[in-house]
Amino acid sequence: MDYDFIPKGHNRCSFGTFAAGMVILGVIVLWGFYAAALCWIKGLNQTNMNDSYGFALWIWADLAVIAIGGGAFFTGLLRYVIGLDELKNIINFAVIVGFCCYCSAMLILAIDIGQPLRGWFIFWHANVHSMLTEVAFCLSLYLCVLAIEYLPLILENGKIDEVPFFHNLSHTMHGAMAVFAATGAFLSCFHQGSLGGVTGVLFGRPFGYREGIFVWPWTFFLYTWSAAACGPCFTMLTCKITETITGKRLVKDNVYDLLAKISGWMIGTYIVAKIADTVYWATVTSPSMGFGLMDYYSLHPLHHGIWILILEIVVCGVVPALILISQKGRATKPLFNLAIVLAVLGVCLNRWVMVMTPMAMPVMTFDSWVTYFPSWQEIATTILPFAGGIMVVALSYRYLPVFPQEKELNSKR
Amino acid sequence: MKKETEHKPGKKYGMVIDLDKCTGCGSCMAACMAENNVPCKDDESNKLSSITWIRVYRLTNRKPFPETEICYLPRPCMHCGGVGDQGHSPCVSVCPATATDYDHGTGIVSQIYTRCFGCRYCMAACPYHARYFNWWDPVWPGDLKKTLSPNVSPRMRGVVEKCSFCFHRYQLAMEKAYVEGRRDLEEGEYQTACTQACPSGAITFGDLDNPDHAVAKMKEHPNAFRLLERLQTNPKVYYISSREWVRRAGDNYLKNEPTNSKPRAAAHHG
Amino acid sequence: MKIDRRSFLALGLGAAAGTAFTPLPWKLTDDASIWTQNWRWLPLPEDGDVTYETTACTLCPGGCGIRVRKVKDRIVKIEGLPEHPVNQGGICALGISGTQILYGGSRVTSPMRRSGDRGKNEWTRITWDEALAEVKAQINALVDADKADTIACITGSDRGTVPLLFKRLLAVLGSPNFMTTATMEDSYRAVFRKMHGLKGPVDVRFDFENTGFVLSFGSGLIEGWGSPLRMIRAANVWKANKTPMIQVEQRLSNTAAFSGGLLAVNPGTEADLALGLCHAIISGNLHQAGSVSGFAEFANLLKQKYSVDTVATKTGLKATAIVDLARKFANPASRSVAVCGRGKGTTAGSMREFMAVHALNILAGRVNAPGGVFAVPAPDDIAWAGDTVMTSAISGKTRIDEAGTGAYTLADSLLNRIPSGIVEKGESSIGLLFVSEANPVYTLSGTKNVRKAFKKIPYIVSFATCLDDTTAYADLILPNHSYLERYQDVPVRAGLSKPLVNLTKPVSAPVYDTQNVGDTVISIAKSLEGSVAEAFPWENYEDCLAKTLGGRWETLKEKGFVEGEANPVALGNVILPSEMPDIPAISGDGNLPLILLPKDSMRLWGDAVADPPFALKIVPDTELKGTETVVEVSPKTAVAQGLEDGKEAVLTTTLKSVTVKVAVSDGIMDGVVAIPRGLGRSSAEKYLDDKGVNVCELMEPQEDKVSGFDAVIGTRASLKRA
Amino acid sequence: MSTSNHEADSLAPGEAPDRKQGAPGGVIVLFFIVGFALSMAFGWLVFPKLLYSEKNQPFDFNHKIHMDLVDSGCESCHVFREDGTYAGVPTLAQCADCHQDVQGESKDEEVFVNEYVANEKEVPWLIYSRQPDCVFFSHAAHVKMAEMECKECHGDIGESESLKVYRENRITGYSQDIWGENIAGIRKNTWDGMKMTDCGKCHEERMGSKGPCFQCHK
Repeated sequence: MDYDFIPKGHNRCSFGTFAAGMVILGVIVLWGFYAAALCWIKGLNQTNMNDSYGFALWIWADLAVIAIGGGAFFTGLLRYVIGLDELKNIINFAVIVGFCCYCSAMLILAIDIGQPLRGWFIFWHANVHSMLTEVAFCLSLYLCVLAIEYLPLILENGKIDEVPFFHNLSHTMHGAMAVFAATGAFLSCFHQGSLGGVTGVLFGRPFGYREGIFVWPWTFFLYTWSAAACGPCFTMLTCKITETITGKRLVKDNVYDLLAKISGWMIGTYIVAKIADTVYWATVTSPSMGFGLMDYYSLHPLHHGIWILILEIVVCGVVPALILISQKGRATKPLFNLAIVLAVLGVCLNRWVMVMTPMAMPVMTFDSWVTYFPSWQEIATTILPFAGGIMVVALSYRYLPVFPQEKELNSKR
Repeated sequence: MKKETEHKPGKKYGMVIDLDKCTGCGSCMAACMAENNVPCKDDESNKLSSITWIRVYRLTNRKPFPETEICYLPRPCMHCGGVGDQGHSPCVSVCPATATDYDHGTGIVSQIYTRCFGCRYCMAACPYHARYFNWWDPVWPGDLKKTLSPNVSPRMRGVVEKCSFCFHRYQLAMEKAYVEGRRDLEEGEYQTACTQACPSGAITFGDLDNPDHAVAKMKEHPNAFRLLERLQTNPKVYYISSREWVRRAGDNYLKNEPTNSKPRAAAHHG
Repeated sequence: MKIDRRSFLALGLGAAAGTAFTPLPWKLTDDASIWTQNWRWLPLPEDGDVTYETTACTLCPGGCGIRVRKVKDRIVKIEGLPEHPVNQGGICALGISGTQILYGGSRVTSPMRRSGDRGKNEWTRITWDEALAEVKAQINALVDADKADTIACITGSDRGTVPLLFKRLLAVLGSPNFMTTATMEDSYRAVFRKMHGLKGPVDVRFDFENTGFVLSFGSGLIEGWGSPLRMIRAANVWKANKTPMIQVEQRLSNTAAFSGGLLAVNPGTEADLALGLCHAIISGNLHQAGSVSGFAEFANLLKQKYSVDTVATKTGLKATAIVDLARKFANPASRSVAVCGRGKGTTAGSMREFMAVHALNILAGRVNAPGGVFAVPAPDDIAWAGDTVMTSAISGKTRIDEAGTGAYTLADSLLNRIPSGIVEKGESSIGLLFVSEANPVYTLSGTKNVRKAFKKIPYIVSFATCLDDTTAYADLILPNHSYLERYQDVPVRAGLSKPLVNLTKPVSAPVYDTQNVGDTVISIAKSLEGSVAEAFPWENYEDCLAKTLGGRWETLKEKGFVEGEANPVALGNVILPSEMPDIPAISGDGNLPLILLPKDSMRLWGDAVADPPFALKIVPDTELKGTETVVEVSPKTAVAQGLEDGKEAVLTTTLKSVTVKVAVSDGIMDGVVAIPRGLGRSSAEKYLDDKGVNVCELMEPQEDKVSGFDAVIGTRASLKRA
Repeated sequence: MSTSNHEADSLAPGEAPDRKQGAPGGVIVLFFIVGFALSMAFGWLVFPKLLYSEKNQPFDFNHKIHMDLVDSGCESCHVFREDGTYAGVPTLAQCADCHQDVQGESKDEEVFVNEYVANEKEVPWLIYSRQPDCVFFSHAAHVKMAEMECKECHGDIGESESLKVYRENRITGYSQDIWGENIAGIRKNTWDGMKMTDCGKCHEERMGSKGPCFQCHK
């Protein structure tokens, strides 16, 4: 039925199967938009957020998707700026995943603010001292860059390509891709960093506050580094999932291996920096504000015990780093898969701990720690971008030549 | 036309709250709500979404009965000046839309509710929980609308609000002074609603820098302290308590640190 | 010319590009955000001339002066009156919330006739003429049936012209059944009668401003006992002067916390402690000599039953602590005073406790002494022609509550005896009931019985300003102006050191179709014609006020209050008891493991007036959470009963089982459950309606054998995990 | 950015095979221009008309006549209250001081006296310079302290002989005078607009800064 639109020489599932999947995802998306509409029309009272959890599920989801969407800028950087040519085989996919992640982030932000119609004040009445302003500017610019990077791929759809204007546009854009990739990397470094800064500058919140250099707290650099380290893991993870679902091999092992090796070293270096940061914070910064390390982890041991720190740094940091750095680890499929899953979990956990907890963590000695569970509206709107993302990836995979190696890898059979 | 270019040294309005006098009655909270058009929802027992610009906390010495002691501590906005009173208060610096700022003329952290778009970053920044989010549209059913004061604009849902040290009272006092050809206020001309209402007279309000104002002397009391001084937020609300455990509860200390330990002298962010 | 899709695409692109160069998108974006800044469903406070007017607050017996801030004709805020002797500018949360009573959703907006079952709050609006005609018919029917003496009236106070107008109406109709709700002041009066042989109206006053040592037996001195604002100021004077404050209580109430001198005794042993202190004083020969009869017998009683050691065991205190306290208390230089009346003093309490504490004051020479407790004559400055004739006409008649006769000579009014009387008899001895500024269905213990009894009363007329539990049982409501819309003289008791009369003024025009209750009573009387009408010779209530108050009327109108002087009553011979009444302070089933004690919260008002929204909003979540009362228990009790902080539990007494939430607190004795008073109201407005449980529903009343008042201070209970 | 070796890649720009005959480039450009022009016309000419609704004042008022009759200019009727606050538009009581009965021959005065004075009803004037509720504006600070003239913000309404039509923004409910008559927001005179930017501009010029939020917001 949609045969004309499917890239030539590629096998795709039947339109019926595809449409069924799309309908299921579409329903989830609609459910999400219904929840979002409730939030827009009735306000944030639809959530279970409160004055201790003003930063809650959404903000975490926001930071997490941006972190795991970091694969796009970092792979782009490696491919176009550093010149690792093998990565051209995964770069398209990285861009699509990144694009989905950033769209999700923007959507969640649009729901998360109390007065969405005034959202543009962040640009118009910008406060340059605020990390959030920096985030808003870089984030929206980078989303444009991602769109520009994604566009030529869309234009390569056989049907669209028939139009000479689009054909030419696509061609011209290809040429300029390195410039965009560089711009994207630059913007990403900044907004990933400023997202780290969001927590790091909160000098009223000892759990989140970090010292740093100039206007940037250490979290600024840690966030950029961790996104660069774990973003590609998410790209690989989603790629592996796509391979599983489609039952095809899409990217050659040497590409995975290269990206994983780089990720491994990135995670390794990141985790060393993170440990150094944690030690300095626990022994110098925090005590100067009157907090010992265990003060943070003993208030609510079940909810936020020291286990969370160990889980983040050791289990989801050191372990995947070691696996991915070692040749053997990368070569052993289950270990490799475990490592990329752990790395993704690690960066998400880091965002969770760094974004939600500083606000919920009592600072006044007589204040108390409360727990929070999101409302269905929050959950629905958080699932919405994931479902939407899967739709975009599926559509792209079906109709666009995303994987250059697909034909080769699958014609052997 | 007279140009207002002359810059006089700014004032630094602040509060001294004598916790030995506070009974925990909650008048300050009610007076504040009545003064500032703070609405009431059907259910306000969830204190995590209940707007009370000044909130009375109940502190205990955490000893078993009957050695237990309780101290009530009213907490308005601290109107932090930041290091050196340069206006680097935790919340002001983070607001992405410049919807809140530091008034160097009065030392008050001021805000525009209609500018705020509800990102709640300032709430995350404030360790005192002094900022409140309007999760709901305010409602005054029936004739309760008649209780609304025109001096303070009701806030819509989706924005953050907090104690303003009754700034509209400052504005009104200044208007009166202007019409009378003055530019300065007497101590009694500008007082907050909570100060006025307190049955114990536990709250004193005035210019912390003006030696003629009571607060200037009171803040030097040996038992005076501020909340979370070690964070270098530089609050403008001082507390006095004769009880050591209360003063210690005002800040965080490591196990063996003596009360009143200051932060290390390291250069602070910003 | 060939036109295809692409041409239209170009048209669209051109339009889009063109639009970007017009103000349209930018202006719309701006206007959309401005729209959010002026949402039309948000109320816009109207501006106007600002004026201040002074009046008095009547929401509690405290007698504070207030000033209202008006914008045009709206009252936007109530503040304390700086020049008023009671509060000197301060004001409590309830007082501030007065605007929400004036404009609140619980106001009765016109005369109403009941249209549904009692308690259901279903009403039909009627006119004033219809309403007054109905009252007239009811009265006439009883007069014709020679049952005029079954007309009864319940008011919140017996002071000032309005209660006296009611009293007069009853008297001229031939009914002695004028009743008021009993407070700790009535118990003090009973004590003066019992232990000093005083007759007639006598008031208690406390010279707190000159006190040097305060020993409080569970009185919530800063929670609202007496005059709340005066007490807070006095307590601050004590603190400034380092005056010791000893609070005998089972939990760290605001008073206990403020005093820093909590003395935790076992529940219900306060009287024993007082007697133990008496014993210590006598055995230490520290007592003040005076004209005392029955001293030897009293001393013997103490020796036999209340020796320091016995009391130490009973109360859980150390004997040395008791002796030490007694020594300090009895030291003449201490200028000490012992105070009782539980919580806010809105209940009468047990005579055993009042007598024991008063004996302590007597032994220490603290009665009618500077800084101590005084007996003063109640003001009798309201005198109307024919008073004596009417009084003597009804003096022979027996009151329904039997107050002042037989076994009940100490009390003037025993409202608490009415419900049990009606329920026992199975029929109402009251033919027609007036209720004004009182809420007996809510405030009397054993609510279930009270409701049953009120259902049996043939006709109830309520003069309420706001709907409440009692008004829900009325047949007719003749709504009163709120205190901000009416003139009324309000003599203040509340233990003030000087007599004080406040005047409320109509600082707001009537918001609804209501009428000053004074005017309503006068017009009822006038409608009855004959001798009844003649007894009310005034044109209207204002005329009555002007003529009654004489020279003070103008002063009151101008200044808002008049302060007087009162000389103490000569006490004559003191009669110390030879036997203490044996009334268990804790009612209920002894098999239940815990003791339930009501707590008078500083932010919850448990009397006739319910918490308006502001006051309710500041109630901590350790007293009310959602729609459930939160009870306070100690960590040990929680463990023993398997309870968890913040979780639900079932609270059971002999009367009722209710679901509550649990707050575990360090500030309470093991084995005790504290429950806030003031919740569980029905027919208030939506903010408070059906939230929590009324303490009175759980408490079995306990008639005091000496006074006849309800003596219950606590009840046995169990608290189990829900 | 695809790197797939699609066959189209081998084609040079512009050489794309024209499989279907479409409209010629000229037509497309023409359509683009038409679209552009139409939307320009709509945005600049029609949109402002749609945005505002027109409302008439209850009756007309001649400022000029009144100005000639009073001694202390605008402040004769637009008074400061004793507490220093500004009363704004005169109340009925103020006007009725003179206009208890009809004095002149104007129809508008007749309406005023017969409909409002006689019924003791305040005139529901539509106020051109009404600021939203969130704004605090101190006339005392500007007029008394800074000695600014009314005209500087209000223009020459004091010399007008009749009241102009009141235009209300349908979305915001603001008077058109806040944004200014020029839809693009261009100002020629100081009184051409009363938006926050207008206040801010003047404050920056004369005070050195816009001032803190609370200076103008409540």
